[in-house]
Amino acid sequence: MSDSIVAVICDHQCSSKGPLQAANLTKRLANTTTVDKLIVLDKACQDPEKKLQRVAGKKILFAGCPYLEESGFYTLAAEKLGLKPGEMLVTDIKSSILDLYDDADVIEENLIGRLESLSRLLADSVALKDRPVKLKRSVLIFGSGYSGLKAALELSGGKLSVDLVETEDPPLAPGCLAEGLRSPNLIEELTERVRTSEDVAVFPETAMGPIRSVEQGFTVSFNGGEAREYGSVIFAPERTEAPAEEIGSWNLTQAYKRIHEHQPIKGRIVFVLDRRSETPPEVIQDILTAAKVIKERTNAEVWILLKQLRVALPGLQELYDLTREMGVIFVKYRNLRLQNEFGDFNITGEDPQTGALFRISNPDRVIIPGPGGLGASALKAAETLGLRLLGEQYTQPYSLWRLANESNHPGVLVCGSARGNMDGDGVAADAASMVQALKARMTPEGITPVEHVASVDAEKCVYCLTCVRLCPYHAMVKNIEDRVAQPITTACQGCGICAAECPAEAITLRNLSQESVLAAMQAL
Amino acid sequence: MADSILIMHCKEGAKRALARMTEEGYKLPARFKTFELPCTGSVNEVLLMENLQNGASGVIVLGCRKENCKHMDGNLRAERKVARIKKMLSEAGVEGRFVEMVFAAPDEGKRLHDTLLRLAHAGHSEGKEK
Amino acid sequence: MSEIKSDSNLEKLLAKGEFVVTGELGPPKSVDMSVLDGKIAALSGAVDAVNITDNQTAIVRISSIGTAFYVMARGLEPVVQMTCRDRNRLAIQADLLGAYLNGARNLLCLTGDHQSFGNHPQAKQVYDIDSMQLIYMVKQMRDEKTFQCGEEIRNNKKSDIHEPRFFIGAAANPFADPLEWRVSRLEKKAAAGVDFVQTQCVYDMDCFRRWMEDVVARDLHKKVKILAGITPIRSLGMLRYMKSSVAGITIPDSLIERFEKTEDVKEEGRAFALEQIEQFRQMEGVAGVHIMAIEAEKTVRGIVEDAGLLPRPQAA
Amino acid sequence: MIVAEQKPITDILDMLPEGKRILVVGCDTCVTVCLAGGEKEVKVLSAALRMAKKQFDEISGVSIERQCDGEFIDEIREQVAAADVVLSMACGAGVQMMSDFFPDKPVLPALNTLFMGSNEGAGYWMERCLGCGDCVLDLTAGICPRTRCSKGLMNGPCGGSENGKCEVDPENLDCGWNLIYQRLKSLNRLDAMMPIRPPQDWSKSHDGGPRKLIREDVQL
Repeated sequence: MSDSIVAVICDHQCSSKGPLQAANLTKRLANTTTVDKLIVLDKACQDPEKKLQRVAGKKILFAGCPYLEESGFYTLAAEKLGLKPGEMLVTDIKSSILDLYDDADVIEENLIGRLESLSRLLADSVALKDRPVKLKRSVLIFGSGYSGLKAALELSGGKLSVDLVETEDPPLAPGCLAEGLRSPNLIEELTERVRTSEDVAVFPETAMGPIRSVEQGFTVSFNGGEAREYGSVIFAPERTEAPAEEIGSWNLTQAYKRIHEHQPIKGRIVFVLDRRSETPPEVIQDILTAAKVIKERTNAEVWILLKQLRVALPGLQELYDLTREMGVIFVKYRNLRLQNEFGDFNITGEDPQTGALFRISNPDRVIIPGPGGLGASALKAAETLGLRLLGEQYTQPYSLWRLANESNHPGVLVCGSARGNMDGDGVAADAASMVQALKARMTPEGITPVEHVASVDAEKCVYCLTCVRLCPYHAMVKNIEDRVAQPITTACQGCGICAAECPAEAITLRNLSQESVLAAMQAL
Repeated sequence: MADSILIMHCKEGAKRALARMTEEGYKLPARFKTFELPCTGSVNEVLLMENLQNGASGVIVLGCRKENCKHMDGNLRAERKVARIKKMLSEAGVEGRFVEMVFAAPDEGKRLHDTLLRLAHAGHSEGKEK
Repeated sequence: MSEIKSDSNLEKLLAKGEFVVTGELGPPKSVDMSVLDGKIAALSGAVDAVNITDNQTAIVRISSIGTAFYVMARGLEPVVQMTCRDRNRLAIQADLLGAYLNGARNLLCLTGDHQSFGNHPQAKQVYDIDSMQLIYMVKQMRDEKTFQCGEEIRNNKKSDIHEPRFFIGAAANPFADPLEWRVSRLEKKAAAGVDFVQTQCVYDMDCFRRWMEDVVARDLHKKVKILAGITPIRSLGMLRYMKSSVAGITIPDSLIERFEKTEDVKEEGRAFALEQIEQFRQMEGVAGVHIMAIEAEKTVRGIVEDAGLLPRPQAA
Repeated sequence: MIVAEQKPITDILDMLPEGKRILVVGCDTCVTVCLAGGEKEVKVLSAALRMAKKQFDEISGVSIERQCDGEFIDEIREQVAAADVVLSMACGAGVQMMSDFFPDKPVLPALNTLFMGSNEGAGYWMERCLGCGDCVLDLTAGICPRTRCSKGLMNGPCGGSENGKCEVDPENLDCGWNLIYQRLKSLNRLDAMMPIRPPQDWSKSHDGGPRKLIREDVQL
């Protein structure tokens, strides 16, 4: 691979601003130093394979609109040209250039600045040659809900074998899984595939023997049999209220605590009661009382969303009437969706009686009662493996890596799916993204470090442990022998917090060193 | 670089917020430059100061909405560093240069645009008045 | 009857087995004699001796020793207070010699409130020695007739020894943490050589009684005369403030309830103080009371009188 | 470790003479570890000085292993020669050592040196030792009463101990003597509370000019 850099940009023929002019750009780029050649592709998104033939053998800086990424142009390029991370860089120039600035001159100038800047980064970067860290070939999954089943199927069938543990006994019995999922056929199909899979074994929790931590993994024996050795564990816990913190949710205890401590509660308070007949009257009484107290003491608008539940249970009629008179809003719902896609949090649903749609935007608090969390055996496993259970802090699919990494067991993952703030389809979508994140890194070959993995310059490191204390993934550890900090490369997520905090400037992110970043910023 | 305003943004929520801003048709003047980092938690005082020193009239660190940082609290770390530098610049009587922290969610195109323009304007006029 | 160690009236009364009453006088922040005279008039004849505070709560006031001389000249026996916050061992010993020279006989050895509470929080604290070491040092001066460094208290090798002979007091707080250590701390002070202690003002009678039982069980009351502290409650606000903000004072909820119910808080406060005195007199090992009515010195005589403790006995 | 914090930049600017060439010197040991005066901080402070309203001729920066060891100071003689004023980001010991080495140059402190202490977690340091020269930790369950008690009592706790906290700051400050008591108790050594500890020999402390330690076995 030559060190020279080719910038490949799309001419944006499709843009209303008019296409980029290759001649102008080339002229302007002549003054810069790092880009050797500029190739402007005529409508790069059309017939990409043919166009790629023109750009082989060099580091390439691609610039095009987001559609190129969506259409797989870059993946194709990497594959066709054999480019590894560090040998190519992609920048989205529709959003940042064409639409950002008004006139052609400015666009061109900024585009050149950007190409110059990023080419500096690319010039300094190195291709990734990391070998994946090998793991034990077996995976243990706790929970046979949607995400548990999906993860089992996705991971098995290759070189990995999967054991699945379920609290319900017998496991995989119909009706006990993925309650609320609106595609029962899907879950039945998944269950059937797991049941018939040769690579997935299913055990009830009661069959589990003690968990023992061993190097690079742990062992479990089932029914007193031989100890099976695992490199990875996946937790797919049942419905839990904890992750709902992300949208500002409380459980009842928290709500009571705030009320008791006279903490201000304002805005809209929404109670979601989506469980059915098994919801005990005490819980309903609790919610009605909480609603009453909040209403009495605050200016909050209080909503109680009910599914099939009859509130007017014997003995609660009076309380129900009272809260209704106080202005608490009761809505029965169907198709409830809790969405937090873009910072705005919306609750939408449909009234089953009238068919009317309702929408609550950005409620101050959502209170979701209900049990949940990891089962006893999963908790035991987590404890044995030294996992810190942070519950509600694991709010995003990819951040679930964090828990795994905190154990310093490179193969331990946590996959939480059934999140209390979502309806069935939300659960499925969430689980799917989780499984994708999981699959992307946990291949039969092992785990590969991320591109921007941190590295420590042992000469500069003063062993102050700032990075060890601050890494959100606990991916920085003490190297006792050499007395320096050392990253666990499979756990590092390349966020750069350690590098920013290092007082001795001893930490560098691969392909993103502070010097190259500064140089690139300068070139803008 | 001279007189430019550098926006250091993360490649997660903040990047999507910028994209949404342009999709919604809000444009930024040419002096704004953007630079993508893995997380605003990777911004430190050196990065802020070196850019100002090299002539940028302002540096805006654009992070994800609070509590939504992929890396737990990278955006909050950036916020504190920005605050420290802000104090330092003001106490040192530095003129015509500013640092600011902005949080944006991917659905806040207009708000982000307004905020960036307002900051640029305020930072600029503040520098001139002195 | 124990041997008399000093020339103190207070010591003699205690030695006779009288139930003594001591008071407290906070020197003013200026050299306004009229304030002092008023306080002296209020306390004269009502108490056996009066504590003169030493830069109380770390606020600069007329010095304890200076005020003591003034008080003495007007016929009231002072208990000089000495804190470790403001003086090192040289200054303390020199001041004690001076105090003794002018007739002071009672000394209360204290650690002293931290300077951050007062009006010169920027001052450098001294704490060269602590209250325990101060007690031991004063005892050493009296009984060993040597300075802290071991040198004899005389002008030269040929001259006679003339040592200051103080009746040594200290504070005791039965309510501070760790609670179970508090009697041991008294024991430690006894071992250091303290002759009498005045306790932190008592509101939690049960807690105090338990502490006293432990003191008696260890025979400490025979080595150290114990004066129970009383601060009459004058307002509900004062009670609540002490509960929430003053370290080392416990106030039971029942007491607050009692004062919340009452209409005349001051009268109830007087009544409670009288009840306390009555109970202290019945309690084994309590040798007297120490009434701390700072800035309310006028109320003391009435309380002492209604408690049937007037007139005060004479030592001789 | 020695813990220090940067002086307010207003103070630093006040002490620096206008129009001169300033060399900012960091120290790679204690003050780097406590995030006050390492290589990174040298860069940040230098940049601030370059941009400050007060003008200087030139600001340059360098960081050395330890400013309290002459051999390391020797390494930057040339840079110092090219500057008018040295701004040291070391602790007080480093600043003075630099002054000794460069008698003709003003050496100014950029930090306030605070204490000898421990790192209790990210961004949190606490004083643990006064350097009194007369260690009693064997008697006090490994908790220093002179440092941890706000009055430095040797026979505590005083009457201001409540709920395990010191009355000086009941929110944030543990009562040092309560810590000692509880620890002695858990070690089953409460008897160590009883002896009256004599007044300290302060002559071993900072009480007569700088203390010196001379090891003749090493000197030869």
